[in-house]
Order: sequence, then structure tokens, then C-alpha cells
Amino acid sequence: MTLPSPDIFLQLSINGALGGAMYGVAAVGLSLIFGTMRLIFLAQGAMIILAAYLVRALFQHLGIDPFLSLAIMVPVGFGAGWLIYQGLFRKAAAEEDRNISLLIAVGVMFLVQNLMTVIWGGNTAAVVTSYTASGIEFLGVRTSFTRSMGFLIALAGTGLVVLFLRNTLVGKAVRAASEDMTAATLMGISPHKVNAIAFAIGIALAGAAGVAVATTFPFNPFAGFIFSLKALVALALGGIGNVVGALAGGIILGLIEAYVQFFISGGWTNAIAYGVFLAVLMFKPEGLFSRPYKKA
Amino acid sequence: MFAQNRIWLAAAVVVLALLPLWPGVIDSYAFSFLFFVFVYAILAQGWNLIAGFGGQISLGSHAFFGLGAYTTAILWSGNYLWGSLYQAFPRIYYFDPVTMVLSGLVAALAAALIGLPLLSKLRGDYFALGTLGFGEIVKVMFVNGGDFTGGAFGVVAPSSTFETLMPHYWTGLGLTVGTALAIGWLMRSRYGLALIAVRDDEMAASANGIDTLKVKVAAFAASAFIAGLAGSLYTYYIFHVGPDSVFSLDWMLLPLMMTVVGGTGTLLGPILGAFVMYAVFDLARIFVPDYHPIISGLTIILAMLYLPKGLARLRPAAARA
Amino acid sequence: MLEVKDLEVAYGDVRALWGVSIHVEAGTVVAIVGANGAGKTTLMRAISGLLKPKRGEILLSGASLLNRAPEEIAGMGIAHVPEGRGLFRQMTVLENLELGAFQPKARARMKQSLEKAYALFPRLKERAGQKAGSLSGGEQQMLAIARATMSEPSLLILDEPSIGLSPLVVQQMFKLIEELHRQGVTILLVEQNIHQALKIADHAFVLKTGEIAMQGTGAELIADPEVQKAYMGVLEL
Amino acid sequence: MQPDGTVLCLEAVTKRFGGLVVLDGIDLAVGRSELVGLIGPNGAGKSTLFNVITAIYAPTRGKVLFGGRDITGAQPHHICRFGIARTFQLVRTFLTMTAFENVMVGAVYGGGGRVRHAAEAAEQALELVGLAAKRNVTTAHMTLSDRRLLEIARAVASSPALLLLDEPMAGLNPTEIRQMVEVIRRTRSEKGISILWVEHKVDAIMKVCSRVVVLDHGVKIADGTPAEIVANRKVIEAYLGEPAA
Amino acid sequence: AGDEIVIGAPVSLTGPFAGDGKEQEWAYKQAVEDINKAGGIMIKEAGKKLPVRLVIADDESAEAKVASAIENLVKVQKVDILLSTHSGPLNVAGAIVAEKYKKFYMITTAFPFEWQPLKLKYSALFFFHPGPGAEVPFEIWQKLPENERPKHPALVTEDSPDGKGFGGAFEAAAKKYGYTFAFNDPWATGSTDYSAMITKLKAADVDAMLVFGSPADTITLMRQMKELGFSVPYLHGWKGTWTGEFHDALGKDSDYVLTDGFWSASYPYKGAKELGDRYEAQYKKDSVTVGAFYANAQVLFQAIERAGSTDASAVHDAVFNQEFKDTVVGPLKFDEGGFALIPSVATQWWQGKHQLIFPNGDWTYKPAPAWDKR
Ligand SMILES: Nc1ncnc2c1ncn2[C@@H]1O[C@H](COP(=O)(O)OP(=O)(O)OP(=O)(O)O)[C@@H](O)[C@H]1O
Ligand SMILES: Nc1ncnc2c1ncn2[C@@H]1O[C@H](COP(=O)(O)OP(=O)(O)OP(=O)(O)O)[C@@H](O)[C@H]1O
Ligand SMILES: [Mg+2]
Ligand SMILES: [Mg+2]
Repeated sequence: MTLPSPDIFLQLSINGALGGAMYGVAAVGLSLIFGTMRLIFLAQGAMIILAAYLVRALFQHLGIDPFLSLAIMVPVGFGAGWLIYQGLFRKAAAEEDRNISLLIAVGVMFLVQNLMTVIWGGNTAAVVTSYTASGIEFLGVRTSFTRSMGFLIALAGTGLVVLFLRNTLVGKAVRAASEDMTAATLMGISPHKVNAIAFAIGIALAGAAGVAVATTFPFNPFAGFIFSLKALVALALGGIGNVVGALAGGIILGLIEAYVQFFISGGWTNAIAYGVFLAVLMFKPEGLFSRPYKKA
Repeated sequence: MFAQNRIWLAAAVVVLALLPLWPGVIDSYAFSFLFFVFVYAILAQGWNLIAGFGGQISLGSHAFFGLGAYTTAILWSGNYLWGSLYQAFPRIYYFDPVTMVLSGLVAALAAALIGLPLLSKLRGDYFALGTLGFGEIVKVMFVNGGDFTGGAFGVVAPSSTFETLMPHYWTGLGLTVGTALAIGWLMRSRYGLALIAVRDDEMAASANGIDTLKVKVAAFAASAFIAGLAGSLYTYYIFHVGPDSVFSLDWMLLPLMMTVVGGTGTLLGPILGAFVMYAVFDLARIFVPDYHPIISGLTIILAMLYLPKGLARLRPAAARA
Repeated sequence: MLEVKDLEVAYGDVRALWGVSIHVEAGTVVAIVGANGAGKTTLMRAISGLLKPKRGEILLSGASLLNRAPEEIAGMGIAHVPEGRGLFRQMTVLENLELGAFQPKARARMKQSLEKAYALFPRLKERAGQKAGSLSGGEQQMLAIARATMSEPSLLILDEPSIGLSPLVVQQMFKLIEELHRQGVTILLVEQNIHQALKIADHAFVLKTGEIAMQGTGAELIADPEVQKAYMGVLEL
Repeated sequence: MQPDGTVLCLEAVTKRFGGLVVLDGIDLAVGRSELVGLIGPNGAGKSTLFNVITAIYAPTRGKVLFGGRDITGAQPHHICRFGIARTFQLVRTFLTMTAFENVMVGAVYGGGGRVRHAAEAAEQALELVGLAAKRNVTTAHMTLSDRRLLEIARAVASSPALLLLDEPMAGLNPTEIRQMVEVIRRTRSEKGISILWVEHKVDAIMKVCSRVVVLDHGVKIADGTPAEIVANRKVIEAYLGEPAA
Repeated sequence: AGDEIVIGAPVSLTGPFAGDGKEQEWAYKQAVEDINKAGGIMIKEAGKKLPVRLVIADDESAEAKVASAIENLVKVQKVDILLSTHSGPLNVAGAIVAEKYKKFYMITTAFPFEWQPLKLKYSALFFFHPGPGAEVPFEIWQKLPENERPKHPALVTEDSPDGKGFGGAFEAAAKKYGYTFAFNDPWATGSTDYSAMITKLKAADVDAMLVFGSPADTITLMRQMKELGFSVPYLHGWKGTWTGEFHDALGKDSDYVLTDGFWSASYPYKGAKELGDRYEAQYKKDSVTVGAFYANAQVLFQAIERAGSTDASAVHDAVFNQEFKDTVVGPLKFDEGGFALIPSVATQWWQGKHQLIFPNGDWTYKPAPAWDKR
């Protein structure tokens, strides 16, 4: 193995980071839902793909440009998330046993995946626009236009969520309710409202991620699961409930995959990515970006 | 459990065990159906041990199931165990207790090795995600394992031994009952006490003299052992183990779902859940082949919304172990 | 202001309150005393909506609190410092205090309330950025009380607020209660520090295995030989 | 020091969290069958000291000796098996277990006994704290004060040589305090257990303990008989306020 | 059997292979419709032609479910005989259960190296070997003028059973034809980022790529190659490139890409063109697979007719060591192990259509210019 020239290294790093931001944007939504309800929302990937199909439908039938459809997908996602919470998770959120909501998420995943198959068929679908597969130069590095846009979407989404969580009282209430629902109600916080908001934002992010996915990748109803898995890894790397950490975790994952693909072999990317993930947890059991404490 | 319940359960087991002797019944679909129910029930029981009783949510059952399945297939197809005896007795590996136990042990060993670091460092959600990552690593290792693991295709075992489902059925039944009894005994012993204590409050448990890591790792390994047995049993049915099939996440998600539907932390729950859920899935597949996953998805959601404590807790008699 | 009538509460089949009636006049301090397990916490939890009574009525300024969610009741001006504190352990001291002022009304006056809380317990100011779960037991108790005052409640429910506080701080806390009382806050106090509680109480109820066994002004109860015998025994060696 | 030797001995124990010094060079000894009170203002470091002794925290500096043997850095469960049992300030019982099962944990694992023998020890311990009648109640359904008693029973059931009590009287009324004092005394006299006892109910401490240690801001500011402590100016300023009753 | 022949088929109606499964279902249904139009199949015992009824069971694209699907077909639906599902691992599972119940299982789309070691009596397979299949690109190169042959070919494959199987075959074929790969590395199935691989391919100065992967992965790879401004004159894909979606997703960027297939509607065999037209009429795109699935049913029907029965041993005798002349994949000759080889097809995408190059196509291969010159 010879060391690559600096520009190749830069090339690798930028493209890897852009690729990782895709995991990141999935992870941020997941992180929010996970952080509030301690729920591994395994269906997040399926929701992203569902959004991608909707983006495609808007484009094919109404001629709405995929990036412009962000203006539709985000509010639609928000509304859908609100409804999904109220309809499906409200009851389970009050249960001690968190497997219950995990399984509802699995049920939703089955349901969404197969509804998509029934409606759009199982074949690979794609959105083709004038800018599909076009490249841009950046810092002397050639990279993908849609991925760069995806990266911006990830940054913007994460930024907004962070502002919300850190700087608004409602954001803090979201975190409070996730920690102790009873105590939160005593503060006058309505846990279900707060959970629904978190869920709605999470699914709104899935809507945004759907735009990024639709413009960049071909997809099929089952393509989302891998996003869920990678997003979970990203999330744990960053530290559960830490939204910036989730994005950073995604980017780190993307970088690891790029470096492994380049320096070792594409066949080992997953194993090594998961290996690094486990190794990191061994040394920083609460993720890279959180400060733990223990007290009796 | 009331004594009366026990009598009913024992009677049910006897009836199930004798069922194949009923004339004409042998040739029915019921046996392959029940065989799969048993495989899932065993897996579910294993998961219930670590997650339901131990409180450590593992998302890695599929890894241990696959390790067990591979161990059986590799030992058999490579004849690593019985040497020249194999020529004399070509069926020696088929339902061979030694092979099966070794398959469980390999899974248990892997669980112990990975469990030591994971369980000493990771709590709750992080442990769950760690086990999920472990499952993926194992899978990639088998894909890249060269001739020994048969690479991406996997290993085939001699399927000519497969003539009837009866050994599968009886072994499945035996293991289902056996694991339930073993776990029931375990939970009544001092180890059960420790396991529950660790689940309820780890810090208090260690302050009261419990080696929490040891307890957790032992439970994790025992649960993996059970999953490995299920994998071995499955190999005797499917004869082909490949990374995509035996390390499929289905082997984790379905048993988990069955346990929760049946009732986590109960002995009967995993079995009940496996039976009911597999029946629902199977009927849906037969009657609405094009849409059945939608029905299955809905069933899971409805079950969770309206039966969150599980079937086994519907009647007060089936109390905790 | 608060009127509890014939309240019955059960945990599953086990009844904890058997027809309890109390009334709290606006602007007074009312103490509830009773032995371990008498049902004091249960009564407080029922008032703030955390438990659904089997029977009876709870009225706040004439409005029924039954069938209202706890957050709604909190919105009506009741703050409850629960037994066990109910802190958000993973959040910082400051964030906990801010959440105390979650109600829109209180939000506007967050700055002032924060200053007041810090003045009350300077230790909290020192620890503002520390996670609440890592505070010492007493510091946590201070935080729980301070957080409740952040919402500027009209009725403050304190369930054993002195637990874990050092004697000096207990004195301060009773002073704080008197101070809040002076400011017009109505206070419902469960306390095992019975002598002190009765001393500042305008009115008090004695709860005994889920029923009101006795009631009267604080002074009356302190003087009652039965109360003295059952709850105020002096340490003799 | 007691004539019959030292059970627990801390040598210059220091504990820091980041820049915060919570324990600052603490020396402390507890003799056999001695009942030592540990008092001090909120945040003085009392619970942290317990956490260091029971190895939940590793000390930044210093040593913990138990029965003459250095146990600094041992595993928490070993500490218990060596003979140190504790209760927690924020009560920690096993919520899905019955009272009896809770106590059995201490008896079986802490006591290292066989199950049958342990059952006896468990019954006795429940008897001692007066919870025998509630032996089959799941602890999630018990009141906080009952759980606190249960924790003591659980600790006693592990037949320790040293018992660390972290505010056992929190939330008890004076009558109940008197009963608890009885429990603590009997624990010491009937079982010969040494006790280190953190408490804010100063009068109880002063009446029962033979020796009282005072912490303030992580520093040991006093160590002596109750009479000495009550008269100590530093203690009055830092902790007691006006002379205690 | 009573007054009809019941044929069962596990098919991937749901799950990740549902796309292929739908094509398979379509082809099987066409074949059954056609045979029934022709009056059915002659059964000796009945003394007349009996109509065929097809029962499909979903296998969820999973091995365990193939097995239970067949248990169900045999035990509950009481089928007489079976048609296969799709892909090696699934068909191995299916064949084993069918063997146990002594129901004949007629397979296509499994690699012989996966099925042959099982030495089953009651199933037969026609498909191509990765071996000869992998020689196709080299055959094409051999026909090029010396200076147009690739100098630095690359092999990139997904790490699935099929990918690995094919990968090995490509390596062997390269050796045989005297080529060495300038780059040879798998990728993890489902990868979303190929930039590092592309960087490496660029650095290795690659001028031809043999790509084995799913449609989604291959499309992503192609798009990223374009984004990063990397193109090769010769790009030949397996599995991922033949499908209509490949063209849908890449539009005219799919031009010049060579692709494999099990079949081509331009085959000169009886019924091939008609079947292709039927498919196109219904789906508005062409297919390079339905012929193989259709032929699978054709072989089975003919075998039943020859045996005069659906009895597994009789059908075995009618297939093993026998020839079948009239199928849409051409003549099939089964060996004593029950395997028949079909050629792998190579076509080049041109304006949305597959143009047949190999075997015996009349389209001449066009090398791809750089992206900005297209
Ligand atoms: N979650 C619960 N489930 C079942 N029973 C309960 C529960 N909580 C309390 N109880 C029972 O209700 C009765 C009253 O308990 P409560 O906590 O109200 O007492 P308390 O007066 O606050 O006592 P303490 O002084 O110990 O805090 C007790 O007998 C207790 O055992
Ligand atoms: N894990 C930790 N991280 C940061 N600070 C801590 C941690 N644990 C304790 N502290 C701080 O150390 C100090 C001592 O805490 P400790 O719990 O020992 O006090 P204490 O003497 O038991 O007080 P109390 O009587 O109120 O229970 C407190 O100020 C607390 O905030
Ligand atoms: Mg109480
Ligand atoms: Mg303390």
C-alpha cells in the first residue's frame, strides 16, 4: 500500500464526507426520535424511501423539481410524523417496555415497504433530471452536484434541529420528556405534544433526506433498511441524543468507508466500519461527543 | 403457575409428542408449520433469557443463530468430527447430539468473547446497537471466509439424509420444552435471582455482591447457546447455510416480536408468541400472497397497541417465573 | 382554594385513600402529617393529576381537577415537588430551572425567577452547568424546590422537601416557605419534620392509614398529646 | 481508636471531578463494632466517600484499607463479599422483586451463603427492620420509607463486618426515627457490625454514636465524641448553625 | 391428479427480489395460458389432455420461506409438480424440500456450481455456467482489432454469492485469454459511495470494466463515474445492467453499456420474438429474462407430455440425458446430472434497446467516448 498523493487524499475525503452526510441526515432524524422516545425507529429508512418515491411522483406527474419539492416534503413529513405519533406511538410511549415501540416501528417498516411495492412495484426506481449525474469542481476536487446538495440539506437540517433543541424551551422540553415523563408533566409539559413534535421533525427530516436520496440514488422499496442500519451506527458513534454528533457520526462513517474502499477493499467496508464503531464504543461507551457521569 | 396449569401444559406436550403417531396425520402441512414454530420458539426463548429476564436488549440473535447453523454445516460437510466412522455411518451427523451441542457452544463462545467487552462497557441502547454491529461483522467475516465458510454462497450439507420431518419435529418439540424448563429452573435458582437483580438495578446488584459482568455474560452466552441450537436444527432442514440466509435479520426481529407479543419475561410467552405470530404470517402468506407483509405489519402494530403486555399475561395464572 | 372531597384512590386492588376530605384556604400553609405509608404522597399525586381517583372530587377555585392531565393542572398554577425529586438528571441545573418556567406565563419572567432561585440556594448557581444527576442528595433537593418556584405557582405542593437537607438548609427552607407564604403563595406541605411543619402551618391534617384521623390549627395539633405520642416522640435513651 | 482493632481505614483519600475537589486528603478509621456518625453540609462529600469505599468511584489519590488489606480499586461486588455493605441515599431496591427476594440477594451473594442458610438470614433481617409482614410485597408497590428499611435489611442480610448507611432516616417522623435508632443499635449490638452512618438528623447521631466525623467541602474538619463536636466552632459555623437541641 | 395438472411455483412476490419475481410470475402465467390454449398436456392415466392450473406461493425472497412455500404447495395445495423460483440460494432450498416430497422441481437461474453438488434426482436445471458466461467479454475482445483491445481491464463485483461465483470465473477466463486485471476488488452489496473505487480505477488507468452487481448499485456506480468525470470505452455489466430500470435511471447515459442476459427477443428461436413483443406491449420496455422463465415452463410441459405423467421419477427420466428442441431459449440438451447449458447473452444498449452482440448478433460493438464527447 503506497500513500496516495495529497490531492487524491483530499478527493477521497471530500467524497467520503459527502457520502457520509447521507447517513448523517438519516441519523439526525433518528437521533431526535431516539433521543426523545428511546425508540429505535427502524422504519426511518423506509420513510426516507417513501419520501423519495413521492419526490419522484411530484417530479414525473407535476414537473416539480426535486430540490424545490423540499418545500412540500418537509411540511408533509412534519404532518405525517405528527399523525404517526398520535396514531401509533402515543400509547406505546407511555409503556415502560420499549420493545413495544420498537416493534411498532418494525410493523410500520413492513407496512410501508410493502405498500410501496404494491403501488410502485419492486423494481429499482430513479429520478432523472438535467443535473442528474453531473459533477462540480470544488477546491480543485471533482465531486457530485447532487451529493453536495445533499450535504447542504444535511447541514441545514441539523443546524435547524440544533437551534431548536438547544435554544428553545420547547426543545429542552423535548429532552426533558424523554428523560422523565412524569416529572415533565409536573412542569406543565405535555409529553405527547412534545413527543409528537420530535417525531414530526424526525419525519420532516426523512422528507428532506428523501429529496437527497431521490436526486442521488436509484432506490427500491427495500433500499431504506441499509440507511436505517448505517444511521443507527452514526447515531451511536455520535452519542445518543446528540444531534450534531449524529451528523458527525454519519460523516465519520462515510470517511471510514471511503478509506477502507481505497486502502483495503470494498468487500471489507461494512465489517471495518462496524468494527471501528464497536472499538469506539469500547473507549467512549457513550459515543464520541458526550460526557457521561455516574453517581450513586 | 398453578398446578392445574402445569397439568394442562404437560398434557399438551404429550399430545404434541404423540401426534405424529396418529394414522394419516404424518403427511400434513402441520408438521412443517410446527417445525418452524419450534425453531422460532427456541430462538425467542433464548432472546427472552437475555432481554426479558436479563434486561439486556440484544439485537444480535441472528449472529448466534447463524453461527450455530454454520457450525453444523461445516462440521458435517467437512467431516471434522467423526473421521472414518462417517463412511461407515453416513447418517452419523444427522441430528447428532455432539454436533448440535458444539454448534450451541460455538455460538456461546462467540457471545462470551464479544459479551465481555460489550457488557462491561455498554449499557442499554448502546449494547443493543453494539450487538447489531456485531451481527453485521460476523456476516462479512463469513462472506470473506474463503473455502472454510464457502464465501458468499456458503456451505451445503448432504441433503440425501432428509426423508421425513419427524426427527425435526420431535427434536424441535424437545428443545422447545427443554429450553423452557431449563430457563424455568434457572430463574428459580440463585442465578435467576442475580439476573433479575442486575436487570432491576445494576449498581445495587454489585453493591450486594453480585458480579454483574459475569451474570450478564453468562446469560448472554446461554442465550446464544440456545440460538445456536436453533441454528443447528435449522441446518438439518435447509441443508444450505449462506451468509444472506442464516445471518438474515429476520432471525432476530421475528423472535423478538414473538417474545413481546407472547409476553417478555414469562416462560410461556415466547412459545405462545411464536405459535400465534407464525400462524398469522403463514395464513396471510397463503391467502393473500401479494399483500401478506402488509397484513403482518398491521398485525404487529395492532398486537402492540392492544396487547402490550403480551398474551401470556392475559390471564393472571401465568404469572412471572 | 383547594377542596378535596371524599377522595378514594387505589393502586390496582389495594386502596390507599379511603374517603379523604381536606380544604386549603387561599394564602395559607396547610400541613399534612402522618406515618410512613399513611397515604400522604398518594394524596399529593392525586391532586396534581398523577393518579386517577376512584371516587370523590378535587376542586381548584371551584374548577374540577378530575379528568385533567397533570400538565393541564400544572398550567392552572399548581407546582408539585414530588417525593424522589423528579429531576431531569441528564440535564444541567440551569436547564432544569428553565424547564420549571415552562408555562407561558412564567416564561416571560424567567430571568427574575432565576435570580431569585439562585439567591435562595447559592450552591445552585455554582453548579449551574453541572448535570443534575451528579449533584449531591441535598443539592438535588434544593434544585427540586427551586425549580418548582420558577413557575410562580399559586399553589405549591411540597412532598417532604426537607429530605436530605442539612439542618442549616432545613432552617432556610422553612424560612423560604414562610417567605413564599408572605408573598401570597398557598402551600400544601407534607413533612416528617412534624414539629417545624406544624409550627408554620395555619391548618393541618393528620392522615392515618388512608383516612383523616384529626385536623386543626398547627398550634392545636402540636399541643395534642396523641399527636405528640404518635408522631413527635422525643429521642430518649 | 477501639482496642479491638480497626476495621476500615482511609489514608489520604482524594477525589476530583474535573477541577472540582470533592474529597481532599481524608484520613478516617472505623473500629470493630464501632458506630461512627458522618455529618456535614450538603455537597460536603459524604456520599462520595461511600462511593469511593465501595469502589463505585476510584479515588484520585489515597488508599482504602479494610481489615488491614488494601481494597482500593477492587470490584464493587468483591467489596461487598469482603464484608462491606451499604445503603444508597437515593434508594435502590430491585423493583420487580418482592421484599424477601430483595433481601435474599444480599444474603446469597453478599453473604456467600448457601440458599437455605441465606433464607434464614433474610428472614431475620426482615424481622430486624420490621418488614416481615410485607415480605411478599413487590417493592415497586412499597412506600419510599419502607424501601429504605428494606435496603438496610438487604445490607444486614449479607452479614457484613461494616455497614455504610446513607441517610437511613430521611423521610421518617420522630417516632419512626426512634424505631430506626433501635434497628441501628440492634444491628450493632446483636451482630457486632461496625457502622459508618451519614445522617442529617443530628440529634439522632449525637445520641447514638460514640464518635462523629464532620466533613466540609471535602475536608475532615472534626472527629471526636458527640460532646466535642457539638461544641466545635467550625462545625457550628459550617453545619449546625445555632447549637443543636 | 384428477382432471387438471396442478403446477406449483414459489416466486419472490415480496421482498428485495420482488422485481425479478414479478417478471417470473408474468412469464409462468403466459406459458400456462399458452399451453391451455393449445388444449393442455396429454396424461396417460387420464387418457386425454388435461388443462394446467398454476399455483404461486410467495417466498419473500428468503430461503426459509422458499422451503415453507413448497411445503405449503405440496401439502396444502396438493400440487403435482413444481417450477422454480429465482437465484441460486433460493433454488437450492426449494430443490431440497421438493426432493424430500418426491415432486419434480424444474429450475432455471441458478448457477450449476450451486445446485450440482446436491446431486438431486428430482430437479433439473438449465442455465449458463459462470465459466462460459465469463468468457463472453473476452470473446468479444478477441474479435476486435489488436489496437482496440483493452490494455487495463478492471473487474468489479458485489460480494454476493453470484458476484463471487462470477468473479472467480472472470479471473479464470482472463487467464485463459491472456489478460490481467489492472484492478480487481469487490464492493459491499448496497454500497452508496463508490468514489474511492473510482479514484482507484482512474489511478490504474482502466479502459475496460467488467461489473457484476444489482441494478441499484450499478446505476449508482455509473452515475458517480459520470459525476467524477471517469469513463471507459468498454463497460460490460452483469445482472444490474440488463433491466429496463437501468435505462430508465440513466437515460442516454446507458448507451454504449454492454449487458448480459439469459435471453434475447432477437433470438431466432420459435416464439422468442412473439414473447418479446407481448412483454413490450404490456410493459413498454424489453426484457432479457422472461424468455428463460418461459422456457422453464416449456421444458416442464414437454417433459410431462413425454412422461405422460407428473410422477417425479418419470419426469426425471424424461429430462435427464434428454434434449428439448423447441424452447424460446433454443435447443436444450440435459446431461446425465440433469443440467443443460444455455449461452449467456451479450447486448449493447443503444437508444433504449438491447442490441444483440453475442451469440451470433448482428450489431457491431461501439466503444464509448468520454462523457463530454457523447
Ligand atoms: N405504586 C404503588 N403501588 C401499589 N401500592 C402503592 C404504591 N405506592 C404506594 N402504595 C401504597 O399506598 C399506601 C400509601 O402510600 P404513600 O406513598 O401515599 O404513603 P406516604 O404517606 O407518602 O408514606 P411515606 O411517608 O413513606 O412517604 C401504602 O400502603 C403503599 O404501600
Ligand atoms: N459524578 C460527579 N460529577 C461531578 N460532580 C459530582 C459528582 N458526584 C458528586 N459531585 C459533586 O461533589 C459534591 C459532593 O457530593 P456528595 O454527593 O458526596 O455530597 P454529600 O456530602 O453526600 O451531600 P448530601 O448531604 O447533600 O447528600 C457535590 O457538590 C456534587 O455536586
Ligand atoms: Mg410519601
Ligand atoms: Mg449524600
